[in-house]
Amino acid sequence: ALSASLFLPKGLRAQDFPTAAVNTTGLAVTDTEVTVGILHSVTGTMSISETGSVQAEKLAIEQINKMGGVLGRQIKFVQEDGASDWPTFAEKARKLLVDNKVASVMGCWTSASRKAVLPVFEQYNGMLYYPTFYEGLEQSPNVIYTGQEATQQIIAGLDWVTKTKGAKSFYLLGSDYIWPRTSNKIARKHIEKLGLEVVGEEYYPLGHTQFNSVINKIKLKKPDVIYAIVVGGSNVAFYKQLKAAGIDMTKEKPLLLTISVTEDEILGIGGENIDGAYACMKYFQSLDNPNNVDFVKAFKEMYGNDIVIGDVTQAAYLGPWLWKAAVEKAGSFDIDKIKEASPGIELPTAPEGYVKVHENHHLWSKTRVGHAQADGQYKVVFETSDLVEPDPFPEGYQ
Amino acid sequence: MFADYSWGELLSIFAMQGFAGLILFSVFVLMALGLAIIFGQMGVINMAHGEFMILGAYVTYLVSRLFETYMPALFGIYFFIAMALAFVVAGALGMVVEWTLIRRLYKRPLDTLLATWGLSLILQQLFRSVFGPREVGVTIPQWMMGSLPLTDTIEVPINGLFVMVLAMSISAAIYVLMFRSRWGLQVRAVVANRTMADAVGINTERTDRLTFGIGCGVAGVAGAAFTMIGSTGPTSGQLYIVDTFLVVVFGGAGSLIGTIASAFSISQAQSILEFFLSGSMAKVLTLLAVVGILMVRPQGLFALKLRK
Amino acid sequence: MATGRDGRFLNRTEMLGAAALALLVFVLLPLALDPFRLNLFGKYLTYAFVAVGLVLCWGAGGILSLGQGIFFGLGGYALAMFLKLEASTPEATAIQSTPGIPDFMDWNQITALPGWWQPFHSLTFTIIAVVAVPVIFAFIIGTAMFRRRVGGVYFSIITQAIAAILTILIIGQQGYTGGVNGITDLRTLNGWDIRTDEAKTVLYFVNGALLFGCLALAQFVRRSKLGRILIAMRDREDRVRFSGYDVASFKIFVFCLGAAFAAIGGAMFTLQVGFMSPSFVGIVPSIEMVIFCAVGGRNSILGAVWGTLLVNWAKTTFSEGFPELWQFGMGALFIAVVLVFPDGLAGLWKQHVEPLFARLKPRPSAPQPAE
Amino acid sequence: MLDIAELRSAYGESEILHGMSMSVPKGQIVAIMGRNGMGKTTLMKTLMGIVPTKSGSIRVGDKDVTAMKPHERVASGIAYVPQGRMIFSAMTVQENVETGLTVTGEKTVPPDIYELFPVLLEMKNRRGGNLSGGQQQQLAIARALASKPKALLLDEPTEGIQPSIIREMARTLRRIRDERGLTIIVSEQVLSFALDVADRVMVIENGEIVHDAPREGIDEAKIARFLSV
Amino acid sequence: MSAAMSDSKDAFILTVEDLTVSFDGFKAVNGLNFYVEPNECRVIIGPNGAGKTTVLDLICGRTKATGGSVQFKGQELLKMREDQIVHAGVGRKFQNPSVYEDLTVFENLEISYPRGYSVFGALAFRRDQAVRDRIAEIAEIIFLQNHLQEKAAYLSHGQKQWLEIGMLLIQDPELLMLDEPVAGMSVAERVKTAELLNRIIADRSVIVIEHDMKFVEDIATRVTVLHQGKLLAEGSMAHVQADPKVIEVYLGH
Ligand SMILES: Nc1ncnc2c1ncn2[C@@H]1O[C@H](COP(=O)(O)OP(=O)(O)OP(=O)(O)O)[C@@H](O)[C@H]1O
Ligand SMILES: Nc1ncnc2c1ncn2[C@@H]1O[C@H](COP(=O)(O)OP(=O)(O)OP(=O)(O)O)[C@@H](O)[C@H]1O
Ligand SMILES: NC(N)=O
Ligand SMILES: [Mg+2]
Ligand SMILES: [Mg+2]
Repeated sequence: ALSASLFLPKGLRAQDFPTAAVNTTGLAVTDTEVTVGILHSVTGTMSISETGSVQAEKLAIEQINKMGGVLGRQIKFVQEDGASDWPTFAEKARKLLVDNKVASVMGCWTSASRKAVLPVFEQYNGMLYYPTFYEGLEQSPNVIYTGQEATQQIIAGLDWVTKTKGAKSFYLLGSDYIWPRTSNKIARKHIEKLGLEVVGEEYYPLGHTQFNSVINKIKLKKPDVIYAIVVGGSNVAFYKQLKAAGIDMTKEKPLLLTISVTEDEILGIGGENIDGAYACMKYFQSLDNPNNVDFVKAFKEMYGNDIVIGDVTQAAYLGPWLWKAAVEKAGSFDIDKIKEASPGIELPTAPEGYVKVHENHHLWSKTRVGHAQADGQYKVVFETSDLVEPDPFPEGYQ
Repeated sequence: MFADYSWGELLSIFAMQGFAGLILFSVFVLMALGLAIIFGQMGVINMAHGEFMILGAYVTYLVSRLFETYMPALFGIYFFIAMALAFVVAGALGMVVEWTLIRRLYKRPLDTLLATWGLSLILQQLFRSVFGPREVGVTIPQWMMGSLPLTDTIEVPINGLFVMVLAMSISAAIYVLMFRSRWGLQVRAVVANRTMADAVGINTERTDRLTFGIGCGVAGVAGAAFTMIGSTGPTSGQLYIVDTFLVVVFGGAGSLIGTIASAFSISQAQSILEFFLSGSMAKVLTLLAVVGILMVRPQGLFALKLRK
Repeated sequence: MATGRDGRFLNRTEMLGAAALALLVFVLLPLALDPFRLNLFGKYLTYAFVAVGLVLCWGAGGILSLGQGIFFGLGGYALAMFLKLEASTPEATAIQSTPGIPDFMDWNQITALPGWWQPFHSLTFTIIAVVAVPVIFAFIIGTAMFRRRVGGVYFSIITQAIAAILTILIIGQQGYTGGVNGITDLRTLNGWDIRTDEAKTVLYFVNGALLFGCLALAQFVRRSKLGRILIAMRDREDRVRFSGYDVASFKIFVFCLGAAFAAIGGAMFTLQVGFMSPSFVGIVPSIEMVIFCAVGGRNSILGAVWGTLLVNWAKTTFSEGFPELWQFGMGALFIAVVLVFPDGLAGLWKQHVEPLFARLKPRPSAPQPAE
Repeated sequence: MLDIAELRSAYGESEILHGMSMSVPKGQIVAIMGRNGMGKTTLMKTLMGIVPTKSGSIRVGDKDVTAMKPHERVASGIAYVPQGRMIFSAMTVQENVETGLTVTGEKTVPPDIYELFPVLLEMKNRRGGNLSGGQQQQLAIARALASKPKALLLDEPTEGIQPSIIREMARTLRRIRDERGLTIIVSEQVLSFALDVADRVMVIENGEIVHDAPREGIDEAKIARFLSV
Repeated sequence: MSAAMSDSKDAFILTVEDLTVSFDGFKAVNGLNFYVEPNECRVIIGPNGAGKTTVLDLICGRTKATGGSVQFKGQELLKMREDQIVHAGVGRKFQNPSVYEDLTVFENLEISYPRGYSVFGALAFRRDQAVRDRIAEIAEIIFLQNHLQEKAAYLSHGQKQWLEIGMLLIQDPELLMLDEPVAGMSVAERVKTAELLNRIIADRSVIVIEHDMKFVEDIATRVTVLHQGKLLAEGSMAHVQADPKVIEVYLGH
């Protein structure tokens, strides 16, 4: 890679950017290398979800390095385990920023872990690339949110089911924490705005595995749409029990719309158990565009053919690229300059298609509806024509 | 909370929830039976019980993949083979663990808690290293999917029915084994007084090993059954452990009938409450009731009356 | 174990052990570590409060609580509530739909501060609540259980269930508690920024001083007749009863004392880490705290502190070095402790270090217990 | 029947039996007497394999049992009634007796055992732990007899037993011996019972046999002197 | 017995009337009456399973009675908690020696010293001269004056029995109840124990359960014979020993 950089065009070679000039704040940047952090759970319950993110981030870093790195410097990473425990995330975040002086961190999955590290990033002025779809109500100068905030993900999907499927009544359910609750709050407001009806709303503790009661309630209420935001291992139980209870999602009613089941979760649920459900998010592995074809190919080359790629994994992949773009735009690794440079950055090569960083540090992105197939993949049945503007503090939905 | 429903609806709610409770009951029974032997009889506080269940689940996963790949024609019956294998594998590991670890701790029951906690960490990491951190999906044979409609609102899921039958047969088998067989007599004697049991002619080491192995084996079978309704990941086992201990303790640690009665009352309470309250509150109330009753009856629902 | 046979407050080895610990905590660590690492050790030391309480309850009294996280959490939450209110000034929260209330309440559509949060505007009230709330809770649990003569494993499992209940409640009532996220983004204590390195260093020393206070209190209890009654109770509860003691009230007392220690630890945790979350209330942390105590040696007050430091330091080191494999190391450590060193570090010290001293008696050198 | 040669055993560092030898022929009842702490129980436990043998040998008939585990010794024909009874308290009286059947393979308790101790038949479904002290003692003997031993070890069996039963026990033990050709070793503090039951009396002191005499023409005063002080 | 009945009840330190306990229908003690006078040594004998231990359990609050009354100096014991019964002046020794093995003889006695019964009392308790003197005094009585600093675990069986008696003595109870105190003791120890008991009877009442007739003879002022939870006979040792019913069910021919 080093010899390759000799032939790089001017403007991409390390010698064109003296370290003293591009790193005025003592970050871990040398003449040849720059260190970033990867902070996800590789142990504990969340490792199920976060593994994909780690893989995607490593892939992006490798690809960037192959292309000559960032400002001619190879990216080195320090990986820490958040161990599915929020205080550990905070501790490791401090370690990365204070001890390792990393130039940026790709990390976190749950909102709880993000909330735990947020003050750390703000205090030590670090840069976090956070990949998960989340509840919004947050906008930190030290975070770039590469997943969708709640309104982006939710509203287009609801509009789609009401328009094309004629849905009139909804049953909301989810795991009991802030993201599902906030998302359902937005969904409820939107449903009521449309003049339609919410016939039930339920939450279950994380890790809950018995959904027979709520399934019974659903049967009794006969909603048009089951709007499900169950996360993690509970999903497996939920969809298996739904199927066993005779709710056939391949039929028109009730229809199931989820914003929490990516291809990763289907791996555990089993394609046959979720066949026919709809998911609303910005990325599906089956997206048919050249960027994505290359991405999926590279991903499988690195991690094997059996691997699947979900929405968050793709968003995590964007992290290193967006950071690279920001550094190059700023011509510096300094955090303050990156913060300033980030809004307006465009990434035409994203697997999900063209994206752009908003003033509010979230991404403009398209929202899509996928139809789950028995083979564990989603078929894209709808996509917004334009990029949806991120709106973390949505008027009228709070 | 009843006002929202008509009488007819209420009736079918209770029927449906009662049935859902029965499935939950079977789940609890399956979880607790192995522990009723290991903890209730042997007094070993096995914090790795959940991991033994998950081991059974992973075995089932492997067998299902094997059948899918090499014997798709026989896929309908793979589950029975998986269950048997889950029993053998979990039981064998149990025996190894007893031999290397547990047998040194019979005089220090509280220490078994710490040692098995360490064991559970190791097993979790082992699962993660071997099977990856993601959940694995077990394909359920076609005949176990779907449900039998009883009325237009009440449907009986076939896998639930299967779990129920399984739970009942294993309970019966264990009951006979523990209380109607010579072997059970020996187990109880060993548990009561290891030295004395040896001195009346019982091979206590073999008995201990087998007992622990059978308890773990039953956990493995439970894990196999859970693949039909729950998730299989490296840390899934932890979800069950508190509930499982509570079921055993609530029943009265030494009593198998107690375990079953306790599983029944907890599951029914939770199931009915869940319909009218949020899932979290139902769980809180059920647990509170259990704790409350245990304070009034510290020895559990069914306890032996023995003079001190 | 040492039960004041000679009537002195500390015997020779205990004195050496305490001096060694003080040297480590107040001199060596602050000199050797950068503020970040020092803060980490400060965090570990907050768990030591719990472990010391467990030595009294479990080691001496035979009461194994698997729910100490309850008290650690309650203490921590009480202080976090105060700090959160202080951080939620109308100016700081202007962006919210209801400014002036904690952010998580706003996210959960709560529009006014709930009544039971109001007193936490007062620091005095909060400081009292940090200890009083967990102690009252422990008193209620203890009274209900020990008066009914719930003991042994039953007690352990019931405390575990209560920890589970409390966790579910905190998570379920997120509008009032912050849910899974916990109470985050705490900034100042009466205007003093607790996030700076200097503040963290000061807090570290305050924490250390409080810990030594608790150690002294624990030692006083053990040296007293009450300490001997605890040991007697652990071995022959019936005999104690028939010697005229109301056994339950003694158990309730140590349980409450253990809860108070845990609560102080929790509050110091909140201050040093800057947030509190339900992941400290539940079963897993509660069991881990028992393990700290066991690794140190369940009968040794100082051992509990050493054990806590060792396990946490090992956990951090393993997990930094081998993020994907560190659980093997931890699991093996616990098993090793149970099988090979049933009396933990304190046992090792007694077996291997003390005889050394005995031989070197004329001029005892600086002690360096296993760490 | 029971031959002990140069038997040494110890609890950890402290040796209790210092090379004890004795030989008890088939059908003989030996009373081992001695003050508290002189090693009677230790001898029984060593014979049973509960306390490890440091050196020396133990033979039952022509079988060397020195290296055997306790349950293997039971299978070789030794049975043990420990001091303090140690019945399985959560199990019923009948189940307690049945544990003794492990080595014989029998399915049901032979009726002659209940004939010896009718109170046990009466209480066969009661939990062992609920019996009175004396009842438990009878149960412990019945449990030992259930394994059809060749040699029976009884450690202070009269402790806590009412006088009439003690007297009867002496008769019973002799009868069992007569009927089954059993070798019996019984440890005892009380001379009168020892004289009632035994064919031969030994006195143990500090882990060594200091007196060994057949009952006929025994010097009671001399034994009493060993037992007092 | 009839003589005792005719006295006013105040003359008795312990009055047991119509005492009954049933375990799942089995009446272990069945309508039992008996009376203990001050400064007497009452021995209870009776067949194994007669209910002797159960009677002591009922008096000291270890087992809850089904019916009847137990009055100690006019106080109803059946309604009191174990520790309250102790405070009222009733001490109980168990059948198996029950001492704190992890503590020294001194500490065993100290714990039983009747001061600092409450939690805070125990915290404030100081080992002053009065305590030391009293412990020394008791240790002498129970033949353990040279073993004060020994761990109780290392005592012989008989010494543990004595220690437990000492732990009761230090509380200075008015009624002392001993369940088979010489079981497992050597002949010599039995003699010493009898001597010990005779010495302490001087200023208190004692109830002893025992099967060793020689020992009973040495200590008893009066003997009560229980059978199947009921009173079978009562009187002097000689009287009871001659009773054909007692011979039939207990002593043997
Ligand atoms: N587990 C043990 N560990 C160490 N020493 C022991 C142990 N058990 C007994 N001893 C010691 O061994 C010696 C012999 O004890 P043993 O029990 O054999 O005596 P004994 O003759 O049966 O007395 P007793 O008449 O009281 O039953 C005693 O000094 C006793 O203290
Ligand atoms: N908890 C119980 N459940 C059932 N039966 C019991 C219980 N406690 C005692 N018994 C029965 O009550 C009777 C009296 O027992 P107790 O122990 O009082 O006898 P005892 O007179 O002390 O006999 P010993 O002289 O053998 O010690 C016995 O038959 C016993 O089996
Ligand atoms: N942000 C989430 N999905 O927790
Ligand atoms: Mg003995
Ligand atoms: Mg008795």
